Amino acid sequence: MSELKKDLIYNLMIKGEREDGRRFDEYRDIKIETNVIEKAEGSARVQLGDTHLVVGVKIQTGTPFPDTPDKGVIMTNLELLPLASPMFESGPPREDAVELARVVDRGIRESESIDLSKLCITPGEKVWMVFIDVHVLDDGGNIMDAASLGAIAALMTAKLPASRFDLGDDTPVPMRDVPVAVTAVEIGGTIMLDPSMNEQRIAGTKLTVISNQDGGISGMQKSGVNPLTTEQINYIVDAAIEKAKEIREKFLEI
Amino acid sequence: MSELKKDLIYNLMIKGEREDGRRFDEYRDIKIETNVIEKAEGSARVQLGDTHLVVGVKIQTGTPFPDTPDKGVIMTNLELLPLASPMFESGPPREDAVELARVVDRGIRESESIDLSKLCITPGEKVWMVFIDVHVLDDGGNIMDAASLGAIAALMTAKLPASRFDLGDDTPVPMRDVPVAVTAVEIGGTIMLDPSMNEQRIAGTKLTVISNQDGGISGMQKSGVNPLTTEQINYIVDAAIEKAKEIREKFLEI
Amino acid sequence: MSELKKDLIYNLMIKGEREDGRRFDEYRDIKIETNVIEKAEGSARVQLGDTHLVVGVKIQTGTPFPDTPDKGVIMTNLELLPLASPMFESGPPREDAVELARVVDRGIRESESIDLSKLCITPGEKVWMVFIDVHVLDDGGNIMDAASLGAIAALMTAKLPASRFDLGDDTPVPMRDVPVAVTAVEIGGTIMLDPSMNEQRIAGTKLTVISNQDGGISGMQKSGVNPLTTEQINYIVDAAIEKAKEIREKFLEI
Amino acid sequence: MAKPEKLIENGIRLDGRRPDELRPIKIKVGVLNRADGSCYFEFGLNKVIAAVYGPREVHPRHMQKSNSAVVRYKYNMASFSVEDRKRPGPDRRSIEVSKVSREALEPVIFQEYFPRSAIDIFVEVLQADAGTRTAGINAASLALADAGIPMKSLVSACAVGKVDDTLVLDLNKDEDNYGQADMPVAMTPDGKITLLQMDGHLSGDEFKEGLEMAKKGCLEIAQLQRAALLEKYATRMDGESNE
Amino acid sequence: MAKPEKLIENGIRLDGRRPDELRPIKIKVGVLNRADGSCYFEFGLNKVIAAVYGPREVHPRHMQKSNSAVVRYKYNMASFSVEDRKRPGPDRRSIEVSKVSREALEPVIFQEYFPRSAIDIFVEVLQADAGTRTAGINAASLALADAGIPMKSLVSACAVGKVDDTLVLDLNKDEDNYGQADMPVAMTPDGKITLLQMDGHLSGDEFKEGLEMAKKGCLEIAQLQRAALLEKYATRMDGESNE
Amino acid sequence: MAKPEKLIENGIRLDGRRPDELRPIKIKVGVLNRADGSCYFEFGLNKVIAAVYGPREVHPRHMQKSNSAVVRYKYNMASFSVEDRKRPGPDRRSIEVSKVSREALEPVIFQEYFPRSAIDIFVEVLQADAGTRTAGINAASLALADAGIPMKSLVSACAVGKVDDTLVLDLNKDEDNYGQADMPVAMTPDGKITLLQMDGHLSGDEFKEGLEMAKKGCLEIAQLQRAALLEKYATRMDGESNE
Repeated sequence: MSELKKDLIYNLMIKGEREDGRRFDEYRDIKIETNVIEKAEGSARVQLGDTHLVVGVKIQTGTPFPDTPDKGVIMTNLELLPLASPMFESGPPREDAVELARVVDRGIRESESIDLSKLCITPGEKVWMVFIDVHVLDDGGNIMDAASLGAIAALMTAKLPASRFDLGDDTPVPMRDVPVAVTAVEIGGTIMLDPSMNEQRIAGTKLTVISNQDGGISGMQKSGVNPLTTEQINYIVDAAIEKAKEIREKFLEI
Repeated sequence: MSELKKDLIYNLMIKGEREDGRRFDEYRDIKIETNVIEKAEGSARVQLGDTHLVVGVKIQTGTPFPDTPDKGVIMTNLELLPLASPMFESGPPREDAVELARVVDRGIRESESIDLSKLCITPGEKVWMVFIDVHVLDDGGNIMDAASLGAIAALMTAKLPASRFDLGDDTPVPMRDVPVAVTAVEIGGTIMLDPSMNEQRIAGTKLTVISNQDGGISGMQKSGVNPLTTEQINYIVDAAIEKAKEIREKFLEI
Repeated sequence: MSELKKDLIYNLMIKGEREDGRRFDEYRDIKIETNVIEKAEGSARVQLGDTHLVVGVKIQTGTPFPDTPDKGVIMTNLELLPLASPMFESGPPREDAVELARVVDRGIRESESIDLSKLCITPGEKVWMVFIDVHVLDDGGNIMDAASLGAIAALMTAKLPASRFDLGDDTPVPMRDVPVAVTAVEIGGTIMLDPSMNEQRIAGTKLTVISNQDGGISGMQKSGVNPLTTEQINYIVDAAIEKAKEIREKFLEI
Repeated sequence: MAKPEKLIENGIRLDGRRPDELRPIKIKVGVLNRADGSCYFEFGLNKVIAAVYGPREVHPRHMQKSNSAVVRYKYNMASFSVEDRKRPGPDRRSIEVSKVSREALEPVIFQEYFPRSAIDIFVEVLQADAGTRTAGINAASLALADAGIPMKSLVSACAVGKVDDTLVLDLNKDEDNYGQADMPVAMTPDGKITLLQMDGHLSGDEFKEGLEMAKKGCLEIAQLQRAALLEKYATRMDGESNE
Repeated sequence: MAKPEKLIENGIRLDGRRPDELRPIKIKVGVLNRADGSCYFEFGLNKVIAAVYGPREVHPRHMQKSNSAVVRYKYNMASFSVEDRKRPGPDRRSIEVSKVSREALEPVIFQEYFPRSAIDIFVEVLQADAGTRTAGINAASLALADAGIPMKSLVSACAVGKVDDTLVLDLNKDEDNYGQADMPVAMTPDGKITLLQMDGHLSGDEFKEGLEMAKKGCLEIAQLQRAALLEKYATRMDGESNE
Repeated sequence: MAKPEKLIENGIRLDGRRPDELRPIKIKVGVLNRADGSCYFEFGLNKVIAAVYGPREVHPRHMQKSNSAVVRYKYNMASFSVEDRKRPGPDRRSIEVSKVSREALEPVIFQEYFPRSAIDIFVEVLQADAGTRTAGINAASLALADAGIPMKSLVSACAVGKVDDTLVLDLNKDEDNYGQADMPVAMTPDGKITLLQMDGHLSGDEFKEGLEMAKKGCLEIAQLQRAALLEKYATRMDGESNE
């Protein structure tokens, strides 16, 4: 990233502006399309500004984990495909992809948005296994929020393929919450939501806050080397909870 | 490969000759020896000119694939061992080995030369698993045809080791066809069968045609970057079917 | 390693001395502490001079190998962690770690120090699986002997966790011998036991002799490129058997 | 689907097509922002996206060629693209498909213009329904053009097969599963064959007839490819943003 | 352990601690001979050892940074460190823990002093009982100091969590398994947060209160860290051998 | 085979050998065209083939040694070489065998003649019946000579073992499975031991006696090795093609 570009973004910030004209707490356009992959049990295509990804949910039967015999299993995988960015060229930057996948996964798991006990078919023997695969096609910054939205959208439209496994009629995946991830960065003392790729790279550090319908927090992740102050963190937490409500409302209208 | 060598081969070709004195449609000497590995259920050593390989067939019981519960399983693996060529030095060129293995595998599978339904022991539970392993020891060009011949020779002399698994008497592997792969290259407009290593490298592109006892084609693979014309392809197909008959006859005499 | 250091060690050797003042057949201080990892079924911390490692034994139930249906399973793994030496930086030198693990494993297995038949729970179905993991923290030379001592110490204090698997009361791992590994190097015609890291590197070749309570040999391994004469080997074998008795005695006092 | 009794009835295939008819095709060039060139391609139920990066530096260095560009092709199926979830990462099939697809495109790329550099082609299969390798080659060919890579021509690809003893163009999944032969072909507009694979059972004559049928299919696709490219350029010239 | 009915009774936790009380801590700096710096850290039943090598050469070369050191952090759990044996080698969890732990320490290291070199931090978990990543950061911070790496300050880390609707400091394994939230935090002595993760359920107010509790915990740990460093130096000055 | 009651009866082993008798040996030098040197070696039912390439360039570069050649040894068992199919690729056993086999040969190679280069030895086990590592060393030693690598001497290898309380030379598979000790040894013609491993149970005296027995076996093999080399050169001088 050129020094010129950095300076430009700093100078804009001082004037209260962002490179794409957004307010500091404004998200880029969010486009979500569901059922885009007919062969998946659930799917969604998300465009968050320039960021573009597809989430597919595959569901099949399997054996529960020994320590949770009466609960279904969810597994989240995220691929930073080399077609999505020149930075992903020499093999995917495994570390980042793993972190993103695990935060998306915890967002779904810890918010208890899926009722895992309803994914049990025969306790200790057979449960539904829900595989959430995030395929990142274009990296325009803030993959985290886009991936979280895509995962929830795909799950909310997914079916348990019971008929395919001779287990009765297909039913929706039992969802009970809509966790929304909101990511912020800090540049020169200013907090900006939904960072673009340039903003993300200048900031160095992102803070993601995942919150639920009741306004509670179900997940957080600081990612990047710059430290944050308590004040900055608390400000982001409040802003994120508010913004999540707004995004969730729009999202549920779809 | 030196430019001098290339020129030599071109100049010979213009005079209607090949570096080793063969006609364009002539194969190098084929030596096949079977039962060379007593511990394998079937085996063959093939020498095609300078090319030298050993095929071993191991057979054991296993679970059928869910979508073919009443059929046995065959699996083909081919190793371009680093002792076979200085080109294979830094780890085997995985891509080529995978292609060779898959074409040999399809040649056997698609020709239905093995009756997979006769490899079923208990439908859905237990079937014979046939592992065909091709060990390339010396690369003198046209590994494809040598590997195909070796695989068929090893299979035709292989036994299902029923007694070892308490399943009655050993019986031959149920074979019903003898697919033969014939590979051609095009150099300067001339088609040559069974390319030597030098011919193969100059040509850039090989076309392999696998045909059956009834003269039908059960597999084809173009490999390499130079395109071919329809006329060249059709010529090779006809030549390959003819040559396969000749090779098969000699082969069945063994 | 500097030439200066090499010269120093050679010159000392000529005078009958070693860099740390030991006699040629003298071991460095051995400190063994057991039950250092409460969550493991058995564990030991070994300090042999500057060499420092922790051995943990985990025991769980599993399926026996088909060819030994009435015997438990032991598996030994050794990690040359990159924190233990600057030489282990770029990925552990897999070859050395594998050799060490396998020699430690054979020392336990071939000495029949564990009665594997007493690790059988239900023949052909369920046996105890004993995992011995050696974590090398500091490489001060002669990891082999330290690892062997640690493995035996951890096993002698380990419990079969029967109660955790609803199989009755916990019982000790059934031990019936105490194999002791003694490693020697040859430098300029002189045999030294328990080589320090510097001695080990100068010598080039180590010979490890593992012997039992009855004075018999249950394992040997020459490691390194310099050859040894029959006389040197026989001398080491005799010295190792003697020294092992001494170490075993001290060890059993613990 | 269980094996149907007939795959062709009264000359019409189960999905309503004539034997020599392609599945519906949808093409969109320039769909990604970060890639130098890209293309989305639907071929019946197949959905693939191709991206091209390059010419760019080669890592690791020893893979460079001193007198031409290195062309790399990575075909990858999304885990969710098929009925039963596929484990992520390359398998033997995708390694072979990547190899033959690369070889299908290399002949039309002026590689000698870019010594020591790489041209990277990535093909992602979002949904698979028989024909992903040909869909990928069609998409990649347009993504290369979109990236401005100098090319002698486009490459077009489709399969021909045999079902119920009849040669048919462009097999769908059921025809592939229950048919008698499958033969993917790629070619340049002037009829040079750059990809040819076959498995199943064909007589020599059937093969020749099939190859002609595949060539006609490729020419049809070539027209749609050109139209999609023109649409992209037209859009650009209209001053619209390329979405 | 099966889920107990109550994790806190009369304001006292099952292991006898008050809600804002840390588990017993034992620190020993300079425990390894070969490493440039090292530290053994016990945090309740957690036992970790950290070693630092560097600044040293970077392999492979292309990982070098021209104007600063590269900091690498490898968190690894011994197979025997947990109830059910862990397979050796990195998994997805350890990759994430390594990343966030490295990021927790990088801000205090004067990386720009050592261009083209590497500072390698290795953390081995010998026994795990909830809190290994914070124990590792505490140990690594001291191992860096012991290695003489120039640092702006130490970094201290501990978790705060919620059990039985009560915020508690420094969760043990049972509280982690059966609790409602877990939030590891690392910070510098002047209150800058360098690690922050959370999962479970917290209201906005609980979060803020929890963060303050974590900060107090970190300050307590910082004092013990300083004491351990002093002990090491005192030992050195007394002329005693460092064991 | 199930465990037989006796492995030695009236001083004769089950396969008809005396205790100090080697299995039949068949050697052919120069069996491959592409390799710089090669050798086929049968040792009872063991069938191995060794190939040598080099001295040649070292990749990757950082493995070069500035003042000597790097010797690399790769021992590999074919999947079909054993009763139960072996998964292809290296396992822990083959890593150890490769290491000790390389160390068995390195002392006789004039490595210092070829700084910065590699001498690569590949040993393929086509059939295994106890004794593959010694068969491999015998074959590799001749392949090195066939490749013209300057050597101080050949290396010869065989095992000695104990079955039914008797020391025997060159264990076969059943003797290895049901015997009491196995001790592979490699040595130079002047009696320097370059490989020594043992497992099982031997008294100190048995060990010493066994080592002498192994040395005699090695000397016998050395003669056969020399004869095979001479045959190769004789063939060459006769102007015959080397098959």
